[in-house]
Amino acid sequence: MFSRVLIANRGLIQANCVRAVKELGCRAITVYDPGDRQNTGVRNADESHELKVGNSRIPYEDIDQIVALAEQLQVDAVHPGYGFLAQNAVFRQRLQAKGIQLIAPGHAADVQLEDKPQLRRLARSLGLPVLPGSDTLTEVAELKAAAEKIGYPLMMKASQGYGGIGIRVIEREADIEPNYRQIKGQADRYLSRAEDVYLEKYLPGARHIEFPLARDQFGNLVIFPERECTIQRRFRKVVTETPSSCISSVMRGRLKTAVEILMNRLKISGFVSVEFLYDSASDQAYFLEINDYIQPSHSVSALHTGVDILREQVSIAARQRLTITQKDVEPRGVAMGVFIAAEDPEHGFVPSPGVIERLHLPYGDGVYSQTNVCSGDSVGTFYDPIIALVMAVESSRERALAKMTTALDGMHIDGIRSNIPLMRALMRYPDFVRSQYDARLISDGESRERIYENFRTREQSEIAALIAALSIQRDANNQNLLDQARRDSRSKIWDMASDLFSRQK
Amino acid sequence: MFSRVLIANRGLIQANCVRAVKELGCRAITVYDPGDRQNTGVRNADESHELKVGNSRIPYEDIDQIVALAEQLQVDAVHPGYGFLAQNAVFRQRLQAKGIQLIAPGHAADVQLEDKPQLRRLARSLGLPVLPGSDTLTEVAELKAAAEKIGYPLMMKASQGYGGIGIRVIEREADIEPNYRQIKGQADRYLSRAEDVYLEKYLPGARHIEFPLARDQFGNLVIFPERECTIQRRFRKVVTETPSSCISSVMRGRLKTAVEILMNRLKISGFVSVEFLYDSASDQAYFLEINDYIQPSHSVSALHTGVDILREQVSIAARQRLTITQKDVEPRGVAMGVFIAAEDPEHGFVPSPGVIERLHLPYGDGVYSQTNVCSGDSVGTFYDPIIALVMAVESSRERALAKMTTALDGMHIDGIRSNIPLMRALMRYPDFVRSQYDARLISDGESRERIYENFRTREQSEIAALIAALSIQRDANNQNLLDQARRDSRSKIWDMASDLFSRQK
Amino acid sequence: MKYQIKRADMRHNVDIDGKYDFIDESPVTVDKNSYQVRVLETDVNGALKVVMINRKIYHVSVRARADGFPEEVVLKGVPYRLEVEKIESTRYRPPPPPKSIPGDMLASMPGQVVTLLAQEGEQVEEGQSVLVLEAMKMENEILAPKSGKLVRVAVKEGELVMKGDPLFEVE
Amino acid sequence: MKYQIKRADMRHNVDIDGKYDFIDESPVTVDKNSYQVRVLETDVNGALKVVMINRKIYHVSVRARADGFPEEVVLKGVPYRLEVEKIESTRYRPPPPPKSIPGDMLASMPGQVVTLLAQEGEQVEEGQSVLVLEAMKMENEILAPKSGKLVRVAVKEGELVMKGDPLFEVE
Repeated sequence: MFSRVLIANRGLIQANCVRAVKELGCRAITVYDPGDRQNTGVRNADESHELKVGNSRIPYEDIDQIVALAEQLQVDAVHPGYGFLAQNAVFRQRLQAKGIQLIAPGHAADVQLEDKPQLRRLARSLGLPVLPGSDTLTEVAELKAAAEKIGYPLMMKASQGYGGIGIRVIEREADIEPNYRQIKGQADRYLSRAEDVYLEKYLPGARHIEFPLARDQFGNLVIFPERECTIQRRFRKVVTETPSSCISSVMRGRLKTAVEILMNRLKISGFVSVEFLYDSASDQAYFLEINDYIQPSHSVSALHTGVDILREQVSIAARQRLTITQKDVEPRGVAMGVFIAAEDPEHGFVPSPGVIERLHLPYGDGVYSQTNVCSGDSVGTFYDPIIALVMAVESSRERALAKMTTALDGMHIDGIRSNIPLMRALMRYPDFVRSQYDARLISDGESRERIYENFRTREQSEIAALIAALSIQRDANNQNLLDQARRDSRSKIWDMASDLFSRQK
Repeated sequence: MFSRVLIANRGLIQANCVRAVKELGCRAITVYDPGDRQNTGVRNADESHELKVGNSRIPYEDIDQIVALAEQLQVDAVHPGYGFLAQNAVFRQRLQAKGIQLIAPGHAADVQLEDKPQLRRLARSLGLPVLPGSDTLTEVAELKAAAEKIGYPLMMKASQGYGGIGIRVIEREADIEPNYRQIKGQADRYLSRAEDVYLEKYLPGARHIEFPLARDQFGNLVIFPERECTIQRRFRKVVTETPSSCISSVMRGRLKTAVEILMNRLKISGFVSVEFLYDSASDQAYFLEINDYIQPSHSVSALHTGVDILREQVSIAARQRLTITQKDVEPRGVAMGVFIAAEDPEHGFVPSPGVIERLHLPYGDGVYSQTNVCSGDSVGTFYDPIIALVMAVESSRERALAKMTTALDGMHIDGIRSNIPLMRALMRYPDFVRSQYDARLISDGESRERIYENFRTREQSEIAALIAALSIQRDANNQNLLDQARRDSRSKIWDMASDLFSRQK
Repeated sequence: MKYQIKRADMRHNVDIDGKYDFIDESPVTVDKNSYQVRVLETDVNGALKVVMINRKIYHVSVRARADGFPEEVVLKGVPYRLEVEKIESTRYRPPPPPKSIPGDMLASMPGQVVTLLAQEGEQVEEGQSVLVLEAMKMENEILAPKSGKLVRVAVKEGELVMKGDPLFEVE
Repeated sequence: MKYQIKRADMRHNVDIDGKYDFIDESPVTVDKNSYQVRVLETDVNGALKVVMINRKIYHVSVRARADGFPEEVVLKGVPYRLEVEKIESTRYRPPPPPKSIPGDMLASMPGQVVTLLAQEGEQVEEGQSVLVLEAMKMENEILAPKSGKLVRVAVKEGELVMKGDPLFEVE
């Protein structure tokens, strides 16, 4: 086992990594942006080091500083959490050069997990279905030619992209050049080879299914029940269900076999998830990618199976054997997770920074919530706007939905806007309830308005009108009082007015 | 199913009942003390009614007001939660007279669950072992005579007592009279027949084991894995483990059979738990009592088994069939729960009211926390000081302990004192780890000091000394600066001093 | 006073008696239904925060136009866009809705301008992306509020902007 | 300055250099170990709240006696009772520990007196229950702080008391 592990992240995943590393008996060392000193993980670590904030404003992405610190502190390993440097190949190499291990999956020497076109080729060679697409390209002319062959609509993706970075839908040839420029611009700040992109056929009606799995260095493999994460905004997962409600047990078996073949060929050691697109019209699934980092949704699988996924992940990286078997993760009921974000779905999911005046999380039998903020905390604009994860476990999807609906009705954040109302509306939307939807369900503006409209009852509309009228009425009333007071300053009306105002506060 | 249910409680159980009732499609109506308007359950209810606060200061115990409201609101049923009126026979009768059902277990007409001496006789007649004890007594002379026969030490208990109310350890004859007076005094405010007490042999070395179970009106019975709740303070449960670590599977089977016999004889319909004392020295268990209300610890069983216990409880009360079978609750790993209270274990568990400046709950794979307060909330003195429940689930007790230890290390409440440090120390205390302890472990002052001392390392002691010295040093330094400033008011020293002070803020 | 309020394709008639201050429970009629209303909490300016309607607690917020008239009510988090069409009162009249959409766009949050998608002087369509602003690690496309000529672009690629900074203007 | 501090049956020698203000990381020696110390947060009176020691964050609170000298340090929630025995400095001396235990008992929380267990004028032993105060639905036995004569009982059964109200006095 490691003796000293550096956790280079913030928020919930930082606290969870500190916890897992301590449970394994290692020393948990972490870093923090000065604004994050109150974070739970910082308080709980055995050592905490303040990062200097440079021009980028995001010190958690400061490779030079973190590698230097890791070396100086003589850590054995670095846990990158998710986002930030979790999939940064340069970071991994720089640490390796100092003899420090990045906690990320090991694999056969002849593949690079971050090179998605290479993985697509490999998967196809193993007999897995992949979507029509291109190899890595860097020229607009080549992209246009390849697109012609694949056919529109299609996706343009940064070859090393992850977490929604460098990914665009292309409807027609004219979109290729501006989108390539935009992807390159964005990728430049996150990826080492920003100019590399590839094309892939776009299946707008498809569902996203991923199989999380753990495989140790001795080849022991445990495949967890698949997670469905079709509900996304800006290519980021918002709702997770496990197991998926759209695939048959035959398809499930087929995909598990495909995952097993792929993992054994890649000689993966660590925790990854293998993602597929599933087209229900043709009952056909396509290999999409391998997520080679611990995902935020792993918490839903942890609740569902009772397995401490983070601890297994660190333990595998330290060349230990898996402590679980396939039998330990057999599905038991349905688990669902909803990520709550400080963003405004009414206005294209723009971040909604501000002060959380009060935060009520839902709790109860089968309802478990996790957060990294407190009432009184500010939500800034520099970091991911996810502030909580609400989870429900139940014996069936129908019951899990009922439970999640009531849970979300019971969650309140005063002070900032969030996606809670949209999520409440989604849980009641017939297409979602019947499991007949695709990735556009909440990302498309018109579809989103339909979800809201379904949620707006006649009674609620009347009450909204009442509130609007009441709001004017009270303004008018106050005005009356003040007008009268000015006319007759010897009367008692000033007292009445000030009394009224003070009672309102 | 009911159509309108009144929830007459506050805090976590109020919110959980509102949730369960709504999931069942009923209208959730609740009441609140004016100071509790921000409670999650109040915000989430379909209707909320403010209670008038009378002289007692605890409107949730105001039978007249709540019964009148229940009638006026035409509810079908009242959920009492736990504490307050949950076991109040008068409340139940008053509601019954209005045709309103109290959500509490139904039973055979010839028994009264709140009459503990009667239950003891019945259990004995069914072949269950019960401790030597007396019937209900009301005279000091009778108590002395009965005590002589049973032998000291013994327990004096109010016949209708619950939740730690009216319960005392008696070491010698001289203690009988003052303790009877005290029990009567306390019981007078909570129980209808305050003068009724009984005696029971006291087994200081015993463990507390309870079997939660659900039985519907059709006789379907599901017995949940037993909970151990030996760790108590003031006869209230602080730590819950399920299953228990001290009984053999033979003993477990024997006790489950006893529970089944007793439940079928009593024709229980509803959710109860049957409590036993287990004496490990003699490997003998004794029937203690039936807890005929939903217990705070039910959340640990809900997490462990995935069953929505509250929903089943309401559903059975509405004469529905159980939706689970014995197979659904087979033990899977170990779950543990620790109740966090705003009280000061260093000073005899006195309540520690105040403002919670900041509350960090632990979360992570297998770590789930629930609370009914937010940062910024005040903890008052009128209600139960429990403010959070921290739970851990794992594959073994050893791992659950490691997880709970790390979880508690990661929990912080700034602003008030709590039992967190004691709980952290307990999780590391060898006798607790080896499962060799009894109910005195934290309630006894000397034992508690041993637990703390085991937790105080040499390094921590040095750091405490460092902090004490640093605290004086800084006072002295500030004093120096001010002294010098007074001597030479033309120097720059005032600026230095004010600079120093402002940097400290 | 009587209010007529339009919400999507519905019109609601709200009748509020001027003599109540709503600190105690008081009736309000909306269309054919009567609601018992009590104001539980307002902010320091007297704006509604918590209202109890038929015994149910609603946390609300009302967003007003520049002239002070409500244009959006958020009810338990769900936004309802609405318009006050008529007020029957001798003293108060709703002002006419604003005639033209303003063409200048201000930053609604702090962030970094990562891409300019249109040049000063270009003709843009309503809803067309003019620039991309990154905040909270996410790209936000800032759209033209109406069709017209992009008369001014106030920012450069890579520039950091604060909330309220001007971004561009369409005429 | 050098401090000698007694904690349970241990004595710690703490050496703190007067030239640091501990806003930057600075060394302190305790017994044979050197600790790097930095003060991260104090309250408005300058009392220590958050201290980083060897890169670990400690939320602390220091409880002082009436004369201002610390008697308890709470470290991550765990209380350490201690006594400052000696300060080597030309200017500062610890005051002598208080000679006698005060015999008057004040209510440490608001509550209701439910039972009086001893009468005025009675002889009581240190640690004997004098009365029962109920708060937060729990009974708290209030013990005699020392042995002696119960010269005054300031409350009656059933009486409500506020924090700081006198309960009784032992002489």
